Amino acid sequence: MINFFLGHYGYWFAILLMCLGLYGAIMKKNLIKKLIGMTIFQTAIIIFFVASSSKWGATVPIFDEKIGVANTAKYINPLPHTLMLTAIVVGVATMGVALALVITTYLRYKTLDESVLLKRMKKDNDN
Amino acid sequence: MIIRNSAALIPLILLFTAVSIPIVALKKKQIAFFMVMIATSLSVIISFYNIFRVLKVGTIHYHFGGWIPPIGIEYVLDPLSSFICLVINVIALLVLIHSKKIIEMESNIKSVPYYALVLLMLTGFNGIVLTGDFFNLYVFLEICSLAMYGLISVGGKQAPVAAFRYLIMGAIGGSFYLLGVGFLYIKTGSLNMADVRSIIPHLYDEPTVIVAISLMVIGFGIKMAVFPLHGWLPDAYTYAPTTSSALIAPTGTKIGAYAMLRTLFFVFGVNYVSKTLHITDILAWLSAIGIIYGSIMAIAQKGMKRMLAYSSVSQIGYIGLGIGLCNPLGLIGAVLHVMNHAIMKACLFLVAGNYRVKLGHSNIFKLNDNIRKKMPWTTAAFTVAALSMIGIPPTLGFFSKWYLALGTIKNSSWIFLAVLLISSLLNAVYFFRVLEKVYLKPMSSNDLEEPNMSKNSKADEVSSSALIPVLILSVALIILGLLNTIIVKGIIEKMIPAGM
Amino acid sequence: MERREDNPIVSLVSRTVSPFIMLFALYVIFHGHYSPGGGFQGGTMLAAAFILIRLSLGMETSQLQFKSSWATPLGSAGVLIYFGTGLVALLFGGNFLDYGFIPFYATVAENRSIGILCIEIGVAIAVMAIMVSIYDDLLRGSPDD
Amino acid sequence: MKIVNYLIMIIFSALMIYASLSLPDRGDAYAVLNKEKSLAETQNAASYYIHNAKKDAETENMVTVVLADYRGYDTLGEETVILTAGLICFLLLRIEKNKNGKKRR
Amino acid sequence: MNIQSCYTSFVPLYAILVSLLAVPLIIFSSKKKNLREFWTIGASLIKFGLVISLIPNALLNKTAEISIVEISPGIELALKADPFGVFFALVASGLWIFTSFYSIGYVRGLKDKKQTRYFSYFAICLSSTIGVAFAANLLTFVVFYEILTIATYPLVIHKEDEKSIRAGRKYLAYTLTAGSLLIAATALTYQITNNLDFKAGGMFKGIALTPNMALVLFLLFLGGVGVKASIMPLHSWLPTAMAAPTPVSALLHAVAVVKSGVFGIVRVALFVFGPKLMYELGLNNILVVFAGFTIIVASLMALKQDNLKRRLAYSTISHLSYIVLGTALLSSSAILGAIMHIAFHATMKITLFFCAGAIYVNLHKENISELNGVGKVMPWTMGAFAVGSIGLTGIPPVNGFVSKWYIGLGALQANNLIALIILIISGLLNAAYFFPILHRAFFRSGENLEGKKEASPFMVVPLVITAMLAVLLGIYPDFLFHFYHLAAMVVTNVLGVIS
Repeated sequence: MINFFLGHYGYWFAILLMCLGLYGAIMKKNLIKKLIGMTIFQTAIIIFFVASSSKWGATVPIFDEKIGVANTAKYINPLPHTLMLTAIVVGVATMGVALALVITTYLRYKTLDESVLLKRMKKDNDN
Repeated sequence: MIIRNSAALIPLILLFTAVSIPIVALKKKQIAFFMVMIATSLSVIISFYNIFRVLKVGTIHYHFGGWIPPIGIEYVLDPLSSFICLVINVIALLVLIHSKKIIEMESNIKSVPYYALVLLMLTGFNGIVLTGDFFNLYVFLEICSLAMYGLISVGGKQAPVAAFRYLIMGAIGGSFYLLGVGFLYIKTGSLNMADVRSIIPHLYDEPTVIVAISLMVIGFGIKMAVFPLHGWLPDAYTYAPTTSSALIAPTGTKIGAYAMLRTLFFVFGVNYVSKTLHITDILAWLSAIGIIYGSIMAIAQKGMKRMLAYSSVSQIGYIGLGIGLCNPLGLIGAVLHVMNHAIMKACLFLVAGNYRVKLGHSNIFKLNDNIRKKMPWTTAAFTVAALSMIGIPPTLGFFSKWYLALGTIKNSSWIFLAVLLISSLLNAVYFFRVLEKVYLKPMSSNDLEEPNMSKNSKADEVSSSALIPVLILSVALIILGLLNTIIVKGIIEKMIPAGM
Repeated sequence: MERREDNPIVSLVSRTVSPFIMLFALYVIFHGHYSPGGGFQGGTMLAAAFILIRLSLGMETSQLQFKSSWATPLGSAGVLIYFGTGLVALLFGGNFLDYGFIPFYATVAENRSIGILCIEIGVAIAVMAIMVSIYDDLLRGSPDD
Repeated sequence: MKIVNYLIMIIFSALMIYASLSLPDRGDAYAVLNKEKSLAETQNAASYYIHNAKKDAETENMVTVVLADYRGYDTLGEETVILTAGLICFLLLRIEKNKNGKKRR
Repeated sequence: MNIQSCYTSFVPLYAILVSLLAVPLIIFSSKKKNLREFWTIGASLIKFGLVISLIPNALLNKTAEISIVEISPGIELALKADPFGVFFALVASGLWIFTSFYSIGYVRGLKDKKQTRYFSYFAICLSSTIGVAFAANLLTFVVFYEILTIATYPLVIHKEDEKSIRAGRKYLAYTLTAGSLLIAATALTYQITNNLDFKAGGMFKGIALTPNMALVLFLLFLGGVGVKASIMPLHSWLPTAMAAPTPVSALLHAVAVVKSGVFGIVRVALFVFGPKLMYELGLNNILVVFAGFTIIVASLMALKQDNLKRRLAYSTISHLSYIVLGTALLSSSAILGAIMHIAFHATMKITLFFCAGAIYVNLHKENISELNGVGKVMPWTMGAFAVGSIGLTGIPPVNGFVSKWYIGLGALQANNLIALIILIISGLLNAAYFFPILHRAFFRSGENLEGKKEASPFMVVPLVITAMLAVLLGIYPDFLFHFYHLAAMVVTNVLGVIS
């Protein structure tokens, strides 16, 4: 039981973080807060991946003469790290775009409250 | 060399052009358009070549960096992917020809980054269609999603808000998909689709795998805008500029459909998803609801673009239903409807754009027969596309509906059959509403206050670059309708996955 | 926010620090083969160095260091370097991105090593330039402009 | 609407916990994703990387090799992503002088 | 004589294409009236000639076949000129000639706008009708049927006033629903039989069909084709469509649309299900009930109409159900009579509509109560009207008597007395709603009719000819077109007995 807990609490923290992010993304009315929630969600996924790549008693995936490559258990899994480098950049790009959109929205509507925005959009749509 | 790399060439050409546009067109903005034309026409040619090659020699694998999977990333060119590629590129070419004048008119669009983004989006589409690797799919999904947000956000005043809401939903969808990939990777230790296909049968009863599949399906569902996840679509399509909506509406959602089809049937296995998990049944039911919902909402709209947006919610439902039926006929119907809907929607959105060009609006209730007198050809094309939407033979719309109907009967699921028939009647309602206005409503006095609405009713068509694509699309609807068997027998029947 | 007059300490410190940041960034980029690091990390640090200057000295002055209008072309150039590396491999008979085929006149493995270096440079340039351009655009677009 | 959102939250977290239960222990060096061979006796990518990265590319840092060589196409894609972001900011926000010399956004 | 044989020939395809090819010519010569109408007339004559050329082989039970393109795996867009198809095509194309002559007079008489659109859609309607006639399998039938639906819409709303637009909506609502039902039925049939070719005597031979499934299928088909055939609960679009100009009503009622509806019913009853299956499953009783109900009720409703065209519309509804009834009786001579009634009713009803149109154009009178003394002013027109109404009532020597006679015989053969009684009653009702008109026209003295005289020859000549045709066909049913032989041939093929 305790081993199970020790083996999984890392994932559970990541999951907790995901729920927080999702909460922010779908519950909050303010666009910036939505954005923050979304970013937290993506970061949580990154943490989840990295957590999955770890091995007890292994070192960073950089070739070392003393260790050699015979035993893969000596290096942690390099693949998730690589993927997450990509994912991080994707997250950054998404955030940049989102910020640009938020700024444009603010310049046009002088508000970031979603409910207000939707009302105004409808009004603009009608006339 | 061309032949050796033809499988990977389309995204590479598009990407290369997209990346070099900001440098080359820095001083002369007009170059951008021509570069786009060259790139898209090349990609069309290559996709034709690919499809014939595939039909001759069978599935083609292309290994990036020469690493055989699962070490490296591979592109898989089989009938399904090559067909979808062809559809996307042809539609894109036509819409971009149409865009020449439109983009010049749109004041707030900077043509250089716009065209670069268009090409990046197409790169993403082709990459998603061709790739055989889960994570690579995620990367290209993000490319095309980001490009879409950008293309949508330069529309009307409300466009950035619509784009932002799409962004939040799309990013969450992408993250869901990524999470699903993560679970799948942890359980299988592989990211290559074919590899996972061989491993997954050992893990059929693992809860993690089930959750992973559902997460992926939700992610694709958001991209595809199946019924409960369609919230971003109407605003996005309505407020986007003409070219963007004409590009995104026909192709964007189909990518989600394609990815869903690919992962469900070609990776996880037909029997597993249909018999064990019943995901296909859920999909079919949601799509059926979406069909009716979309059609009814479309009837309620008064802007033409918004009407078309809702109608594409219902049309996506057809594709989802075809996939969800999970039998060969349904699949044929779905794939045929991907092509059919791409052509119809492109045509309709372009027509709406032409109306906007002439009238400055595309509000259904302000239309009258003067517009038809002004632009007879555009209106004729609109009529053909509308008839195809309703499903009048011999247009293509009738035949995709025919295959879907056969599929529903094969599953003896009468409710879906009824849904199909009812929805075609609803389509008739909201399209004949427009047709009546355009053909029969005489010009009333208060229309004269409308800007650029002169009483003289002599023909005053849009420029040929904006007209020819529309006509080509509308003629293609009829010709392909009559020749659909060639496509179905030649290509689509070869796509049917094992165990269906 | 109202514009405060430039604080000499801030400008001095930032102007002193930023070259070192750049130096370290270059180290991170070129030492990416042997230690954690590589194009992204280094590129972001380079961008950070530029953005620091932009923050402290303001947009106008920092244009002398790095013109905003160059940013996007430079970013495309970075991607093109990456793309070109792959393309050269393709032209010399390999698959796309198969650096082994690039004739650096070394063993295949070393060819790959050099190819990796090339694309790391490309990545670094692209990331740096685009980070800066995004920063500039966001600032330009910001309401108090 | 709020109810629906809460429902989504709850369902999501429940799904996640349910999925995580059958995950291998974190740090288990012999979990499936770290094995030499996958369940279907195909080569496992990660262990292949650890074995052959040095041999293949004369580069100590495996992550770099995987990033730039084995999965280089992903990295190209991610370059493209960030370029896309830059272009979008350009498209949305950059102020250009157009012909009649007046600024526009 | 009972051996069916096939040969490949392009004639059916040409017969369809002729009028389609006329459309662009008509549109391009829209400025020059005479040239435009020359195209119409020419197309109609050529089409008629082509159909005539098919008769001899049809009489030898040789059917011309041609398959154009495969429109769904295993199903081709195929045409087949079997006796029944030839029969219907003959009626449609023959009457198109008169209709086009007449419509020239009509639209010119009214200085009508949009004449080009009118003539071009007329041509499209005709080609799709011929397509319906020659359709070799259900899917082809559906395709042409739907095209006909859409192509008729612009004719229904031709006047473009509020009334006609509403009529158009109603028309579309009914027919499109019917179309989707028909598609469903077709798909269902395809799933059961894997083959949609019409076969004389039914395509379900050797295929186990549960009674419930058969019933559902039959009701779907009935809904699909019954709307155009305006069987009683589904009829109400037809009187509304009276908003259309008279030649269009003539087309709708006599030539193309409703006739393709009943044609469809006969096809479904005899060529899809087949008499045997119909009889075994008692599906024909359903038809008998519907048809009988329609005959009586429609005639009763016709009685209380004052608008001439509406009265004619209701009489059409009841007479269409004669055909359905004859088919449903499933006895040889009943089917014979029913099929002949397709042609004979067409000739008579088109005469009547032409007369109504002539009166409208000439005197601008639409209501029966205004027709006092018209007979003296327009003797030819009202004479033709008299012939038509006598025929519909079923009095020799007009052809209406012949078909009715055979249907009656069939009722006796199938010893179904109710059907016979229905026939007799409806005959009386016909008399009751036609003869008052004649009485007013000839024996009452009308007011303010001075100076009025016959309508333009363009309109009078066709209606006189059709009236004479009706009489001739009544005296000698096989006159010139071998209607009798063709019908007999169909019966032979379907029932497999020599009649």
